Amino acid sequence: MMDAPLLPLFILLTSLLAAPVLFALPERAAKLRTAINLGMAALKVALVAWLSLKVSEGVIYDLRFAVLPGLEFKLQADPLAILFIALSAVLWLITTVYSVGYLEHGPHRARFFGFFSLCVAATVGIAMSGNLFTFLVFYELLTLATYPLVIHRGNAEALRAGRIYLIYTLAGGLVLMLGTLALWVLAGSTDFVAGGMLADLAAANPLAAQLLFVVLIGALGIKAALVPFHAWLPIAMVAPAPVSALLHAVAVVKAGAFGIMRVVYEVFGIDTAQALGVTAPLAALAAVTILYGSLKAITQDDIKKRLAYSTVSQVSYITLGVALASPIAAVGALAHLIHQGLMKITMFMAAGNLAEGLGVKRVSQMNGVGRAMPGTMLAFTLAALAMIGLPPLAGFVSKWYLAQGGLDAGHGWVIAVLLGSSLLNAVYFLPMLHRAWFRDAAPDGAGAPGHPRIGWMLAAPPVTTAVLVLVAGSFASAPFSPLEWTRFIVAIEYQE
Amino acid sequence: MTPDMIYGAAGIAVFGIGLVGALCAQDRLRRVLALKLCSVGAGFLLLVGAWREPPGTPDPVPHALVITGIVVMVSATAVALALIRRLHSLEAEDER
Amino acid sequence: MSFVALAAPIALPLLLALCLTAPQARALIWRMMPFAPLPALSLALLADPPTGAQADWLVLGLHLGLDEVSRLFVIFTALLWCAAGASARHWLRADARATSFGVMFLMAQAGNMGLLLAQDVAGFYACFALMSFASYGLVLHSRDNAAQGAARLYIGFVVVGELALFAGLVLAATQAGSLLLIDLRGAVLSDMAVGLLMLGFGVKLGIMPLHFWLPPAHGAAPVPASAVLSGAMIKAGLFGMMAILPLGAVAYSDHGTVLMAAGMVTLFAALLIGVQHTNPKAVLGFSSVSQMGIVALGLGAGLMVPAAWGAILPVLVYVAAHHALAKGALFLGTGAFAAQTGHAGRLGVTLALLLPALVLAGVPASSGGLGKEALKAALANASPIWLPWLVVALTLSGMATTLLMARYIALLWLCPPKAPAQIAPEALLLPFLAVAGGALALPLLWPVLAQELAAPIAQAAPGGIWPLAAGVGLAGAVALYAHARRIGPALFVAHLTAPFRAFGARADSLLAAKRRAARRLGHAVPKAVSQTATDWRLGQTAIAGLIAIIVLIEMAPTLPAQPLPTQTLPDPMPHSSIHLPQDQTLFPDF
Amino acid sequence: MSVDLSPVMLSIFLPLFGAIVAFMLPRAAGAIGLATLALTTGAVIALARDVLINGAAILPLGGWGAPLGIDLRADGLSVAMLGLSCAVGLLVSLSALSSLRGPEDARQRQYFWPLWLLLLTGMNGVYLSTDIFNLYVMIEVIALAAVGLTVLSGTTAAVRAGLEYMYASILGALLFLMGVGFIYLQLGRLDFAGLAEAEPTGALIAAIALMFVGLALKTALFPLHFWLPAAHANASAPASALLSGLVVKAALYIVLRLAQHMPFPSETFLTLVGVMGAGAVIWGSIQALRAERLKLLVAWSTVAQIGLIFVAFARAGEQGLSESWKAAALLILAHGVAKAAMFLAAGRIKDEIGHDVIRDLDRAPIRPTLAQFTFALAAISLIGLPPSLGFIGKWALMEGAMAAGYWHWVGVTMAGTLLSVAYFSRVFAGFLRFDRVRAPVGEHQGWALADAAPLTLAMMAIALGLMAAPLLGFLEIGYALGEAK
Repeated sequence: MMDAPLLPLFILLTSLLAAPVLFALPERAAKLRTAINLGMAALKVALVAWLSLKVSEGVIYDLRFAVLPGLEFKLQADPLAILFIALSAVLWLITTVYSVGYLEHGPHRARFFGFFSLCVAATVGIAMSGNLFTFLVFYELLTLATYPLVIHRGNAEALRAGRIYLIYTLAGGLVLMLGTLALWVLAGSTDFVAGGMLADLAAANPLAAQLLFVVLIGALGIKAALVPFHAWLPIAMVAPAPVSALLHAVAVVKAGAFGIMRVVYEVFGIDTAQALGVTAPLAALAAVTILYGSLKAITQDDIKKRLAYSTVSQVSYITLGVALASPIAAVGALAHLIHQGLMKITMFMAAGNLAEGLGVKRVSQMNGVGRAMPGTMLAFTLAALAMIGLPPLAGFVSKWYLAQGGLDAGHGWVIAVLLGSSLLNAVYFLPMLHRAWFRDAAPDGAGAPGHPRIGWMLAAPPVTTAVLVLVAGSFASAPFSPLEWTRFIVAIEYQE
Repeated sequence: MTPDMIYGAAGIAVFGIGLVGALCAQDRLRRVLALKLCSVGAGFLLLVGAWREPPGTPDPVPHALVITGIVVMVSATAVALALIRRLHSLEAEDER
Repeated sequence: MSFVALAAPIALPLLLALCLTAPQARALIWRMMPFAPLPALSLALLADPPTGAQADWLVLGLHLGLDEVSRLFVIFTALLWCAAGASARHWLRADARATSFGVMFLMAQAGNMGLLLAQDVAGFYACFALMSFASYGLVLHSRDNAAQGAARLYIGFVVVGELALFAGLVLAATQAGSLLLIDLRGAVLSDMAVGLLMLGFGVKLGIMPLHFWLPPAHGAAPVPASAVLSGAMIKAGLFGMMAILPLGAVAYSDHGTVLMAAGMVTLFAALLIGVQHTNPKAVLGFSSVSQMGIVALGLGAGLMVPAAWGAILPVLVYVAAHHALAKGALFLGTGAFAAQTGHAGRLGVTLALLLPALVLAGVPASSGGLGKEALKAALANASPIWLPWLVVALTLSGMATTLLMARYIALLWLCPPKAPAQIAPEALLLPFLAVAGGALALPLLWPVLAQELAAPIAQAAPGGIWPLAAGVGLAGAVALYAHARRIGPALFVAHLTAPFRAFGARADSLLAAKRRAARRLGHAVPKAVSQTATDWRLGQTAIAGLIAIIVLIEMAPTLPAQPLPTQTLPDPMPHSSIHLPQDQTLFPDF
Repeated sequence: MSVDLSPVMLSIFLPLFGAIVAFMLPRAAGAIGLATLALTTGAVIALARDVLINGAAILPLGGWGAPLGIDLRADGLSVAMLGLSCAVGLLVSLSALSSLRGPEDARQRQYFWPLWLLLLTGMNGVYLSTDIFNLYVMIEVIALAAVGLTVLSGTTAAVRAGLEYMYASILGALLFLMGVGFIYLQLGRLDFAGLAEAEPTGALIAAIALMFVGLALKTALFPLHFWLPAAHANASAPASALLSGLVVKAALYIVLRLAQHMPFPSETFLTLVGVMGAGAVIWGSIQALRAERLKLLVAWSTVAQIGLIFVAFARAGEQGLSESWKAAALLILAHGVAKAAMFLAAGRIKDEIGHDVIRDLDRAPIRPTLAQFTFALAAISLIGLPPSLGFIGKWALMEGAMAAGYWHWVGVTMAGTLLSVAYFSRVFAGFLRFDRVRAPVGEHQGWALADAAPLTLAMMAIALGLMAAPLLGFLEIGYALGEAK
C-alpha cells in the first residue's frame, strides 16, 4: 500500500480547507454546498480508515514544525488519536447529513457549515495533537468554531447562552494555556509521551506537580463539564440540534475528556499521577459529577436540557475511568468515549426530529410520539436503554469495564456510583420512553400524530447511529470494534 | 554659580513653567504658547551643553539640535494654530 | 452444534418482532406467533446436552449452549410460549394495540429463550434485561389505571433488580476471573456478590419482600401475557440462581438462612394476602408467589448445605416445570373462562380448571404431590435444624394452595374476568387444554424428558391426601367465615340455626297435629266401640261373659290361664327430612 | 556626494519623494501613493533579503560616521518593523483607494496620500535610525503627519481630537527632547552604541525616564492615554488603521530599542512600567466594555493592548529586560497587523450599515458578513487565541513572566485576555443576533473588493502565528545586545 507520511495532515485539511470554501459559497448554492460537505466528510472517513489500518500495522506518523524555539507544533497519529478521529469522522459524516436536512430552509447555511467544518477540523486536530501546546491551539480553535454554532439561532436566548459558553470555555482555554506554559517552563516539554514524562518533576517538586495537575485538569474539566464547571453545558443546548449533537457527542465535551486522558496518561503518566495522590480526588470529583448530573437531569422538563445534564453525568464516566488507574477501567473509559458519543448523538438528533417534526420540546409533550415517529423514537429508545446500561447495547460494555476496573483498582464504591447513575438514568429516561410508546397523544397537544414533516436526511441519521450503538455493543469483541481498539491502546499506555 | 548652571536652571525653569501651562491651561492658544515655552526651555538646556570654557569653541552639535528643534517646533506650532482656527470655524458652524 | 441453531431461538422471535412493525406482514406474523418458540423446542428436544457454541466477537464474547438443566427449562418454557402465542392471536384479534403487544411479546420471548441458552455473563444479562423490559409493555397493555400502577411498580422493581444483577455479575465475574457462567458456578464468590445476585433474581422470582410487583402485574397483563409472565418468566429468577450462584460448591449459610426464611414467609404470607384479592388473576399471581416460596426454600437449603444441592437441583427443576405448566394452564383457563358466553361453557371450563388447580394443590400422585414429596426427600439431606420446619411448611403449603385455588375458582364466578370483545368462546380452549394436559401428564412425561434427573421424582412418594382435604375443609370454613363476615354475625347465626329452628317448627306442628288426631281418636274410638257394641249386642254378651268369668273364677284353680289379646295403634309420625337453607353462594362476597 | 541607492536609503526617501509628488499632483495622488508604496515595499523586501543573507546593514548618511553623523542601521527588528509598516500600509492604501472613492471624499483624497507617505517616511526613519536625536526628528514628522490624518475627516470631533493629539504629541516630543538633551550633557553622544556603553548614573536614568514619559505620552500608555481614543475613533477608517496599527508602534519601537540599549534602570522603574501597563490593560478594557461605538471600543482596546506590551517589559534583572523584547516585538507586530485589520473592518461595517453604535448593530437589516468575519479574525489575534501571532506573543510574555516567577504579571495578562473576550463578545453578539430585525436581513455573500484588504490583514495576523519561529529568528538578526550581554 502507498505510504503517505502526510496522511494526518490530509485528514486535518479535509475539513479545514472545506471551511473557507463553504464560507465563500453563496447562500443559494445549496447543492454544491451539500456536495462539498458530504464529499469531504466521506473522504475523511476513507482517509481515517486508511490511517487506522496503517497505525494498526505499526506505522508511526509524526509531523512537526517549530513555532517558537523548542516549542513544536506537532501532529501525531497514535492509536488513542485514531480512536477519537474515527469517532469524529464517522459522526461528522452522519451529522452533516442530518444538518443538511435540518437546515434545509434555514438562514445562514454558509456560515453554519463553514464553522461546522472548522469545528470538526479542530476536533481532529485535538485528537492528533502530539503535545499539549498543539492541543491548546486546537482546543481554542474549537471554542471559536463552536461559538457561532451555539448562537446560530441569533436570538436573545441563544446569545445569552453563547456568552456564557464563551466565558466558560475561553476561561478554560486560558487556564489551560497557563497550565501548558507552566508545564513548558517546569518540564521543558509539553509532549505527550506514553507513560508520562513528569516522573522527575513529581519526584523533585511534588507540590508543583500537584498544582500543575489541578490547573490542567481544572482547565480541561470546564469543557468536560465536571462539576462545578458544568453550568455552561445545559445552557448551550439552545443550539440547533445537530450542533448540540456534535457538541455533546464529539466535539467540546469530548475534547475535554480526551484532554484529561492525555494529561493523565501521557503528560503525568498514570503511575506518577497515582504517586502524587491526585487520581483519587479526580475520581471522586467524577463520581460526584456523575451523580449530580443525573440528579439534575431528573428535574428537567426540556428534553434537550435533560439530555444535556445526562451528558454531564455520562462524560464523567470517562474521567472516572481514567482516574481509577486501572487498565480495565481505562478500557471502559476509552470505550465510553466512543459509546457515549454514539448514544448521545442519537438522542440529540432524535430530540431534534421531535422538535422539527412535531414541535415537541418538552418531556411532558412526548405522549404518543413513538407512534408518530417510530423510527426516530426507536433510535432514541435504543440509545436511552444503552445509557441505562442494558446489554447488548454499547453503554453496557463500557459500564461493565468501568465496574470491573473499579474493583480491579480496589475502589468498590465505583460500582455503587455506577448503579446509582444507572438507576437515575432509568428514572429520567424510562418515563420518556413510557410517554413515547405507552401513552396516547393528547388530541390537540403538540405531540398529536399528524404527518411529521421530516425528510430522510433527518430520519436516517439517528437510526444509523442507533444501529451503531447496537453494533458497537453487540460486536464489542469483534476486531476493530471500539472495545478492541481500546484494549490495544490501553496495552500501550500501561505497558510502558 | 556658574553661568552654565544659571542657564541650565533657567532652561529647566522655563520648561517647567511651560509644562505646567500646557497641562493646566484651558485656552487652546495658551496651551500652544505654553508648549512653545517648553521648547524654549529645552533649547536653553541644550545650548548650555554646547557651552565651553572661553578658550574653547562651543560644541556645534547642540546648536544643530536646537536649530532642528526650533524648525520642528515652528511647523508644529503652525499646524496647531491651523487646527485651532479650523476648530473655531467648525464650532461656530455647529452653533449656528 | 452450530451457533446458528443455538441462536435461532433468540433470533426468530426478534425477527418476527421486527417484521411485525411492517403493516403488510402483520397478519402473517400473528399467524406464526405460536410457532416462534419452535426452534427452541426442537433444539431442546433434539440436541444432545451438554452442547454449546460461541461467537467471540459478539458482546463480550457470546457463548450459547444447552445443558441438562437448561434443556428442561427450555422445553417447558417453549411449550408455554407456544400456548401463549396461540392464545394471544385470538385474545388480541380486535385489539387496537395488538402490534405493540406482539412486538413486546416476541421480544420478551426472545429474552426468555436467550437467557436460558446464554452461557456467559453478558449474554445472560442482555437476555434477562430484554425479557424484563419488554414485559413492561405486556403489563401496561390495557393502559387502564390498574395497568398503569402495576406497570410502574413493575418497572421500578425491574430496574432495581437489573441494577443489583449488574453489580452482582460484575463482582462475580471479577472474582471468578471469567465471564463464563460455568466458571462463576465453581468460583468462590464474595458475600456481597451472592447477596446482590440473590436480590436481582429474587425480584424476578417474587420472593417476599420483593414480590410487590408480581400479583398486580400478572393481574393487569392480558391473559396470554400473564400466562408466560407467571409460568415462564419468573422461572428466569430460579434459573438465574441455578446458573450463576455457586450452589453445591460453596456454603453461604447466612444467605441460605435469609432465603429460606423469606421462602417460609412467602409461602404463607402470599396466601394470607392472596385470599383477600378479588381479581382471579391476581390470586393466581399470589399463588405463584407462594409457590416460589417453595422454590426459595429449596434454593436456600442448597445455599446452606452444598452437599444437599445435588439432590435438590432436579427436584427444583421439576417443581419449576410443574408450576409453569399448571399455572400457565390456570391463566389460560382464566382466559378461556372469560371467553365463554354461556353458563354451560363456564361450568365446563370451571370443571376443566379444577384439574390444574388440584394438580397445583398437590393431589397425591399428581405432579404437584410428587414434587412436594420429592422435595421433602431431598431436603432430608439439608440442615437438620430446618428440616422439621421445612417438612411442616411444605405440607402446609399444599393446604394453602388448595385454599387459594378454591378462592380462585370462586372468584371466577363472582368476579368474572373480562374478555376482549369478539373473541370466540372456543378460541382459547385448545391452548388451555393442551397446557392443562401437559400439567396432568407431567409425571408420566418427566422420566422420558429428564432421564437421570427424573430419578427423585420417580422415587417420590405419591403424597398424602390430607393436606388437600384439610385445605378443602379449611376452604369451606373460610367460606363460612367469610360469608358470616359479609352478612353480619346475627344474620349468620340466624342462618346457621335456621335448620334447627325449622326442625323445631316442623316438630311442633307435627305434635299439634298428633294431638288433634288423638283427640279425634278419643272421640271416635268410644263412639265406634259403642256402635260396634251396639251392633254386636255387646251388653247381653257382656252380662253373659260376666257370668262366665265368675263361673271361671270359681273354677280357676282348675283351668290354665289364657292371655288377653293386645291392640297396637299404627305410627302416627310421617317421614321428615332436614332442609338446609338454600344459598346461591357458597362463598361470601365482601 | 554620490547618491547611494541602497534599499535603506530608498525605504526612507521613496516615501518622502512620493509625498511631495502626490502633494503636487493631487489628481494622481492615489496612483502615486500606491506606486510609492509598492516601490518602498520592494525596497524593504530587498533589504530583508540582504539582512537575511548578510546580517545587519549599517549605512553612514552623508559620509559621517557616529557619533556625530547620522547612521542608518537595518537589523532584523528594524526590517520587521519596516515590513510591518509596508505590508500594513500597502493593504490600508488599497482599502483607502476603495473607501475614499466618493465625490465627497475629494478633499480627503487630496491630502490623504501626501500625509500618509510622509508618515511612512517618518516611521521608516524611526526604524532605521541609530541615534536618539534622529529619532526625535522622525517622531515629530510622524506626529505632524498623524495629526493631519486624524483631522482629515474634517468633523468637529475629529479636529478636536486631533488638536488634543497635537498637544500630547508636541509635549511628548519636547519631553523626549529634554531627555535627549540630558543624555547629551551626560555622555556627549547620542548614538545607541554610546548609550549602551554608558554607566548608569542617576542623571542618565532621569534622562531616560524623561524620554520614557515622552514616549509614553506618544504611545498613549496609561495614564497618558487620554488623547488616543477620541483621535483614533474619529478619524476615517484608513487613517484610524494607520494611526492605531502603525503610528503608536513607532514610539513603542523606540521604547523597545531603548530597552535593548539603555543601561539597566532599576527594578522599581520596571515595576512602575509594569504597573502602568497593567493599569492600561484594566482601564482600557473597562472603557472598551463601556464604549458605545464600535470604533471607540476598538480604540480603547488599543490602549489596553499597548498596556499589555508594556507589561512585557516588567521583568526582573538585566537579563530579563533583554529577553522581554522578544515578547514585546511579537506583540507589537501582532497588534499592528490585527488592529489595522480591525479598524478597516470596523470602517467597512460603519460604511455599510451607516452607523457604528454597538447596541444597534443587530438592528441593521444589512450584514456586511465578510467585514464582520474580518473583525472576528482580528479579534482572535488581539485576544491572543491560538494560533494567531497575538497568541504567540502572549505565550512568550507569560513564559517570560512565569520563568522569572512574576506570577502577578501572568495574572494581569490573563485578566486582560478575559476582559478582551468580554468586550469583543459584545460586538460579536451584535453581529450574530437576528431577532431584533423586522426587515429581511440582507447578508453580504461572496467576496467584496473592499473587504479584501482587511481580510488579508486579519489572515496575516492569524497565519503569522504559525511562522513565529522563523519570524523570531529573523528578529534576532543583528541584535546588538544579544552578543554584548
